[in-house]
Amino acid sequence: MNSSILSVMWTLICAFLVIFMQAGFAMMETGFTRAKNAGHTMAMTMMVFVIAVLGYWSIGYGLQTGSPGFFLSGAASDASIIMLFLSQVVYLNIAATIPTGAMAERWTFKSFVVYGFFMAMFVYPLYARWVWGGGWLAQLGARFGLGHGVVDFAGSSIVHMVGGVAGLAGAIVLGPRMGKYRANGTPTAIPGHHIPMAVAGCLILFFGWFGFNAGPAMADGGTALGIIVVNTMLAGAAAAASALCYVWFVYGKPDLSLIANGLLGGLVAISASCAFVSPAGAMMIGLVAGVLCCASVFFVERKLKVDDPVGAVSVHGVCGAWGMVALGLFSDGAYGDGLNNVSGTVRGLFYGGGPQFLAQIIGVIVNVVLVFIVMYAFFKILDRIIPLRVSEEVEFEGLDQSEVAVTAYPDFSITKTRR
Amino acid sequence: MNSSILSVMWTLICAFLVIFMQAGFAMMETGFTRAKNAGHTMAMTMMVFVIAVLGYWSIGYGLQTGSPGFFLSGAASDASIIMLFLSQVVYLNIAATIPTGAMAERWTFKSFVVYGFFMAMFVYPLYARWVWGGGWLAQLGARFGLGHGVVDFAGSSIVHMVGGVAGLAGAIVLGPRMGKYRANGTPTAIPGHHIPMAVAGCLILFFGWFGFNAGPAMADGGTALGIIVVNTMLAGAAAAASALCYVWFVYGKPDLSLIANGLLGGLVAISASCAFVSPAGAMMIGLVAGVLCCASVFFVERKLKVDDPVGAVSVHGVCGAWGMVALGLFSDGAYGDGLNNVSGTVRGLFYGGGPQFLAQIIGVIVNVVLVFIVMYAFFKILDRIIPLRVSEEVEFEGLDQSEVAVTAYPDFSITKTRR
Amino acid sequence: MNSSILSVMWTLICAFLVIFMQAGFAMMETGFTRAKNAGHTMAMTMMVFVIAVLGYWSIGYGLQTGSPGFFLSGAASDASIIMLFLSQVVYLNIAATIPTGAMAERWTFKSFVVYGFFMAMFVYPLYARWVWGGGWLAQLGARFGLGHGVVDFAGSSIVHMVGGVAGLAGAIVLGPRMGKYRANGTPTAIPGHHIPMAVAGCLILFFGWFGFNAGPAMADGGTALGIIVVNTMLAGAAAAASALCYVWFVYGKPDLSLIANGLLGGLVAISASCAFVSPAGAMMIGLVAGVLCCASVFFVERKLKVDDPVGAVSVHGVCGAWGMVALGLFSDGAYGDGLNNVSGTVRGLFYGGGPQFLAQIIGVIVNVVLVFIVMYAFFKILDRIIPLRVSEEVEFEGLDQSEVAVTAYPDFSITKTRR
Amino acid sequence: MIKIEAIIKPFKLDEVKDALVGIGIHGMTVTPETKGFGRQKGHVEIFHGAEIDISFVQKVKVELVVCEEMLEKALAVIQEKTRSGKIGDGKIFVTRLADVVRLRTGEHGNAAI
Amino acid sequence: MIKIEAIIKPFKLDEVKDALVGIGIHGMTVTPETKGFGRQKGHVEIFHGAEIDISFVQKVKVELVVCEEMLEKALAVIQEKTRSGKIGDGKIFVTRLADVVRLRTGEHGNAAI
Amino acid sequence: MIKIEAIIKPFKLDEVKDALVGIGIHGMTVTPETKGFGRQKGHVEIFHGAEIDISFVQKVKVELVVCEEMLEKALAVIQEKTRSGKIGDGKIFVTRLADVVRLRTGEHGNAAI
Ligand SMILES: Nc1ncnc2c1ncn2[C@@H]1O[C@H](COP(=O)(O)OP(=O)(O)O)[C@@H](O)[C@H]1O
Ligand SMILES: Nc1ncnc2c1ncn2[C@@H]1O[C@H](COP(=O)(O)OP(=O)(O)O)[C@@H](O)[C@H]1O
Ligand SMILES: Nc1ncnc2c1ncn2[C@@H]1O[C@H](COP(=O)(O)OP(=O)(O)O)[C@@H](O)[C@H]1O
Repeated sequence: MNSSILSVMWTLICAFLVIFMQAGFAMMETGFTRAKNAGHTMAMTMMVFVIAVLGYWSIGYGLQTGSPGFFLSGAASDASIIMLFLSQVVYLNIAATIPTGAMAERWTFKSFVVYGFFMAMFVYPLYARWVWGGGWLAQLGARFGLGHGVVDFAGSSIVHMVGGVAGLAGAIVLGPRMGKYRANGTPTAIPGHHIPMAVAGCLILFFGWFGFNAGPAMADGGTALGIIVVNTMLAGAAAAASALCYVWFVYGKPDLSLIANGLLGGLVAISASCAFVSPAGAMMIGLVAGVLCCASVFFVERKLKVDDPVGAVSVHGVCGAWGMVALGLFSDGAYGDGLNNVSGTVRGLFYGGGPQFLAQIIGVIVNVVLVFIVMYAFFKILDRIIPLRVSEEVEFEGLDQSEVAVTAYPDFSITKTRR
Repeated sequence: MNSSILSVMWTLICAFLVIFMQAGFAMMETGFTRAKNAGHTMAMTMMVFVIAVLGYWSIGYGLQTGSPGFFLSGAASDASIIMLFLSQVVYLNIAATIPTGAMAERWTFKSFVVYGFFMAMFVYPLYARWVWGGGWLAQLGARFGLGHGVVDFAGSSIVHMVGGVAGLAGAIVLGPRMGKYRANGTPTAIPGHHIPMAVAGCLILFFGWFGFNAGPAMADGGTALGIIVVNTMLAGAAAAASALCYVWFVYGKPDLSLIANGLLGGLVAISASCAFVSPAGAMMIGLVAGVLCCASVFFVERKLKVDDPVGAVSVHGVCGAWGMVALGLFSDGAYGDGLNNVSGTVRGLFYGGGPQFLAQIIGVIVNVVLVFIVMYAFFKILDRIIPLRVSEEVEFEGLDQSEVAVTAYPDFSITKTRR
Repeated sequence: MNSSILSVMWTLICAFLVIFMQAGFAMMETGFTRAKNAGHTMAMTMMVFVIAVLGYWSIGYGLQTGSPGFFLSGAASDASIIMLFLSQVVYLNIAATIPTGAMAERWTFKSFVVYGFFMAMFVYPLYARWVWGGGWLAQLGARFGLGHGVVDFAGSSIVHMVGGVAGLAGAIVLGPRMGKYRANGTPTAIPGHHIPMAVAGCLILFFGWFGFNAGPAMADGGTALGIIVVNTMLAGAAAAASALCYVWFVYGKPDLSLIANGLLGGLVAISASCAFVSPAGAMMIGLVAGVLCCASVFFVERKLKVDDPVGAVSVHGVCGAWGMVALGLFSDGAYGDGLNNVSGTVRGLFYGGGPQFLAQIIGVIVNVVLVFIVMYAFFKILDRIIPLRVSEEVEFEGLDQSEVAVTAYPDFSITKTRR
Repeated sequence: MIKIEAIIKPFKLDEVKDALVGIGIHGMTVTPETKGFGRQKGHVEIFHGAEIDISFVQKVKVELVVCEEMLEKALAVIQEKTRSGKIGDGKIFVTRLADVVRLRTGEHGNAAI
Repeated sequence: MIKIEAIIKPFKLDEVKDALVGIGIHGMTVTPETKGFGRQKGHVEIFHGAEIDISFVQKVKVELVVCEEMLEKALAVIQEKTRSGKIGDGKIFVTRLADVVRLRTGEHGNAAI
Repeated sequence: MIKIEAIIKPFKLDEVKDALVGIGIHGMTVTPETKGFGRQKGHVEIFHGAEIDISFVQKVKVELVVCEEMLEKALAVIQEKTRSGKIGDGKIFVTRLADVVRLRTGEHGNAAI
């Protein structure tokens, strides 16, 4: 028993925590959607894990790593393959879950299943390979002198932006839920049906996020463990606080649903840079993320007219992008020596690291463009084969019975008058 | 600080995760039963832990190990006793919880309390001693050449079959809930009242299961840790997927409640063999478990006419038995050297290990026969002393007020028309 | 990688578990209050973490430790500061959460925010410094021969009594919820709206408590790890069992809400002494705590006429005090050598340690007097600046819309007739 | 056209419904979330160690509109199925209607029942 | 036999009930989940940064059947307890019934009230 | 004074409401949790592998009290908005009221509507 088993243990514990985030997403998304679709939203958030595991095991992992190949064949004998598979599949799973929030309450279960496999087999592996697998984005540093190349410690872009941008593409293709926009084009709110469940889900996510961010920390012996955890905590808290102030300022009351979004936005934003910035830096990143997240929710809903029931695009996409950029601004040079084969630590713009900033911007642009185009095309094509959207009647009645054969709350009276 | 403290830490962490499964069971079972009994189901799933701890501490542990004796006396000075107690009591607790699902919505709280002590003091300790304590089932290998004797890595039989078979006995003695069977003998569904809670419970169980299966992994230094976790994940996912396909095929829609059962069935099935099989083997075990679980739900309800509100008999009993058998089929000889004092690794039928297969079959049969007879007799006798079943009126009104003095949802209107 | 990283890992894992307790408190408190205030209660339990982190980071930590100072400046380079901050902030957070239960359903969000900062910046740091920071209470041993001075392993007083006593002060200043007391002064029950959520919250708390109590265990290499966990488990179980028997005896039925309180009371009580007592001692401490907790609920409600919706004063305040005293009774001299610079192990009255008992009594009295006076004065003054209590109309309608801009259950019909 | 409004115990609903269908009643409207008190006065429940007065008992309201000829038969059936002789059995209110319209067809009066 | 149907504010229910019991009303049926609008027109709530029009206000419907002689007294009591003079106070509808049946005994008419 | 009680499909409620307001109806009471059956007979759902008969279909009850003159117009509007020609469209019951009281002012009769 030695340091390697310690590293295995830590990776496993963190992986477990990330798996537990699945329960957090399930509760958060379901709580923020309507009672008549609660079973359907739960079903998606549960099955996406199943699908992601199968898709990644069969094809995705092989594509991403290029090694032994598919179905983890021959892996049993090689513990490092097993551990890499584990640590990646839990991230992928989060990425694949995110669009279920943006596309909730109107998505056919059949097409969702196809989506899940596509994401796990192709989309996540591609971008993850480019950044974490030593691909061309990672090599921007060693080859073109752009700092350490695109750096993303725990997945602001690889996990969250992939999910958020895919969700945006999906929500655009699906169109808004019926009744979301008034005849004059202004949005109405469609309130989530179970706020306590949603908030409890957020708290579970907060808990799991420590595993999410601290998971990769043992690669170099865990020297940054403490700072990663403190930064995660501070950024989340700062973002919730700034979201609170922002909404209190904008309409005179703290809006719990936006604060919850803000909190998660802060956690998304700090994921990329949690090992590279100081506590004060984390605080700044969080403060910006909280406001940005709320403003983005308004923008997506009012200007883009995209209906994203849980705010996934803003939380994961926009704050993920901010997190990538923030790494290029706030990295203070305390960590990252030798990363991506570039000697020296990671420094952002504010610490004299202009090239790193550039690398991050490139990473963000590539992610947005790539994922959006691929997913938009995918959804458009899929829609021809298996319609993405349920019928109007099913949408009014709720997707539960017709899509997943349950009634979420059969003993309670549910109001469905809202269109 | 050395390898032993590492092993202690891992055992504790896994034990914590198993304790957390209690919340998963509580939510899953309560979500799958009716609103009018939600407090009662919650009360059982909470108190069973309390009772199990007290019963095992006072009598059960002493009986199982035969060592120092009762009430953990003298244990404080001996860390190994403390650790064995801990790792066992959390398993016992799961075993004791399972029947509360099969017997939900009609069981008197008083007789439930007596049951809990009986299970913790006698039933679990007995079978656990035979398999994990080096008892006669474990010795089938060393003494009669049946492979490594009955092998059960993390409790498919010791925990799940014990619970599932006990639940079957209890559900038979209790009889079906009123209104469950139509005059013509065909079953009607009695839908669970809070599907999101149930699914969230399943996700918590999935999370906790990693602790459940990986808990015993440090015994040999943790060499199988990674493969255990991957196998657990794959089997769960495969089972959910096969259950999905099966129900989609059978009645044209994915039935979320059965898929959730299937998922758990896969986890139950892999518990016995998670360290012994390859990922591909785990996948096969899961695929079979998912279908088997659903088919068993139909069989128990339609043919046996036993009313098992949450499917506990199928998930834990039937899939537990399958898991034991599967170990005897799929063990690939990569692990288990020296287990139960038999040199060489564990091999199943498909890898040339016929005798191991036989041992597993014997283990299953002994478990079913022993536990069923003991528990059936116990429940029958107990029923004479403290009636197991609430009155018809209480059953209609719901057990909450009369059995545990709460109303689960006093601010909501609950429908109770269903009989 | 060495023993220090192991200690860091353990501290982090335990800190994560304590953070997760936040979800447990949120669900427990929300479940035990009314549907019309569910969003508000959730908002408080979520935001209190945010506020506590910011307040402690900015001022509180500096005050408590007296070291580098505020805003964790210069901390990034010093892992031990980071780790101390982390392990303290999660405790503080629990302390700050507790009053949200006692003051639920009528507290304005604005004044709550101010309270949160006050607690995190001044109150917790003060008392924690006196006991854990080597302050005068800790020195009662070395200086005045009172055993090891005031000893509190995991926070029965520092965390729970601080929270419970502050909650008492707050609940007194706020006054009872409207309709709580009949014209003749007798209390009526105001049932919690979601018992399953509350019980699930308790189970989460139980899970998290293992991290809470075992967190400080690595200070001396983890020798007491096993016993800490077993004691925690036994005390919780014993308390739930004794609460069950007590209420069954008092009014003929097990009252689930009081049993849940009792369970938590047992966990609170064992926190101080979990490393110092034998399993049998833990059992005794739990048994007393369960009864004490219920009796205290009756006393607070009927005699003091203080309205504490979730029983926080009894669970955390009274059982916390009992836990401190119990340490002075049951410590068996197996642990604590050198603690607070006093050689020899910790012994309670029953093991010949009279002076230790005295020290604990002093600790309790100082805590009650200090915290009560400070918080009472604080709330009284704050009330003049920002009224603590919402208007009658808001209280009838529920605090959700007016205080945190959500409706917890918009798709369900909620009864609000109860005053 | 007569409206029969029956306030009954929830667990009698299925039986009453089946019996009414049995005598040829083709429609019925139910309000499940109804509470009331009559001679039956509510009861006391316990929560967290204190008492709470539940002043209204859970009932279910069944409304059926029938033609004059069916009135007696329907009343008889409801009485038969609900009568236990204990307080709380419930009550029936009978009102004369001015008109009935079937929305699907636009029919009026007895034809619309 | 007269049916009085009062649509009132939920938080007036307990008071109204107690007052009616005080004047000797022996029975009452309540439908708590009732919504409506009158001159009071609903309001706007906020969720997740967008507005939502709540067009129906939560009300409670109280039905009581009384004999002719009690009508005035009951109306007076309800008015007294609910009148705040602000919109949203509610409304009362009065209908004449053709019959009342007490299910427990089978009594008809005034005797059954 | 006439009470119109319409049992309609829940998703027609908003449309019906808007149309009624459009013709000058100033008040309305809705009971959202209403269930019923008519020619439309319920349906079968599945849970955990077994069937369950849902014998009552979710409906919504809309009550509006109008003066004699508005009756025809209101009926016409409701019919227009709800008629799909398929079973389950719903039904309207019309009753004559003895009195209406506006609680806010104490007005009686037509003035109170
Ligand atoms: N006078 C009344 N007006 C309105 N509803 C009534 C009246 N009397 C009884 N009810 C309704 O009938 C239900 C059953 O009444 P019950 O207690 O059986 O009456 P009784 O004892 O007069 O037969 C009550 O819960 C209430 O909902
Ligand atoms: N014409 C009507 N028909 C049916 N219900 C009505 C009518 N007018 C009012 N109501 C009911 O009475 C409630 C209270 O009405 P309110 O706003 O006080 O009326 P007003 O302003 O006319 O006094 C409404 O929410 C509605 O439920
Ligand atoms: N005779 C009746 N008495 C009471 N309610 C009725 C009656 N007929 C129909 N309803 C109500 O109207 C709703 C719609 O009826 P529907 O199936 O459209 O009737 P039809 O087929 O006769 O037009 C039913 O669900 C029920 O609530």
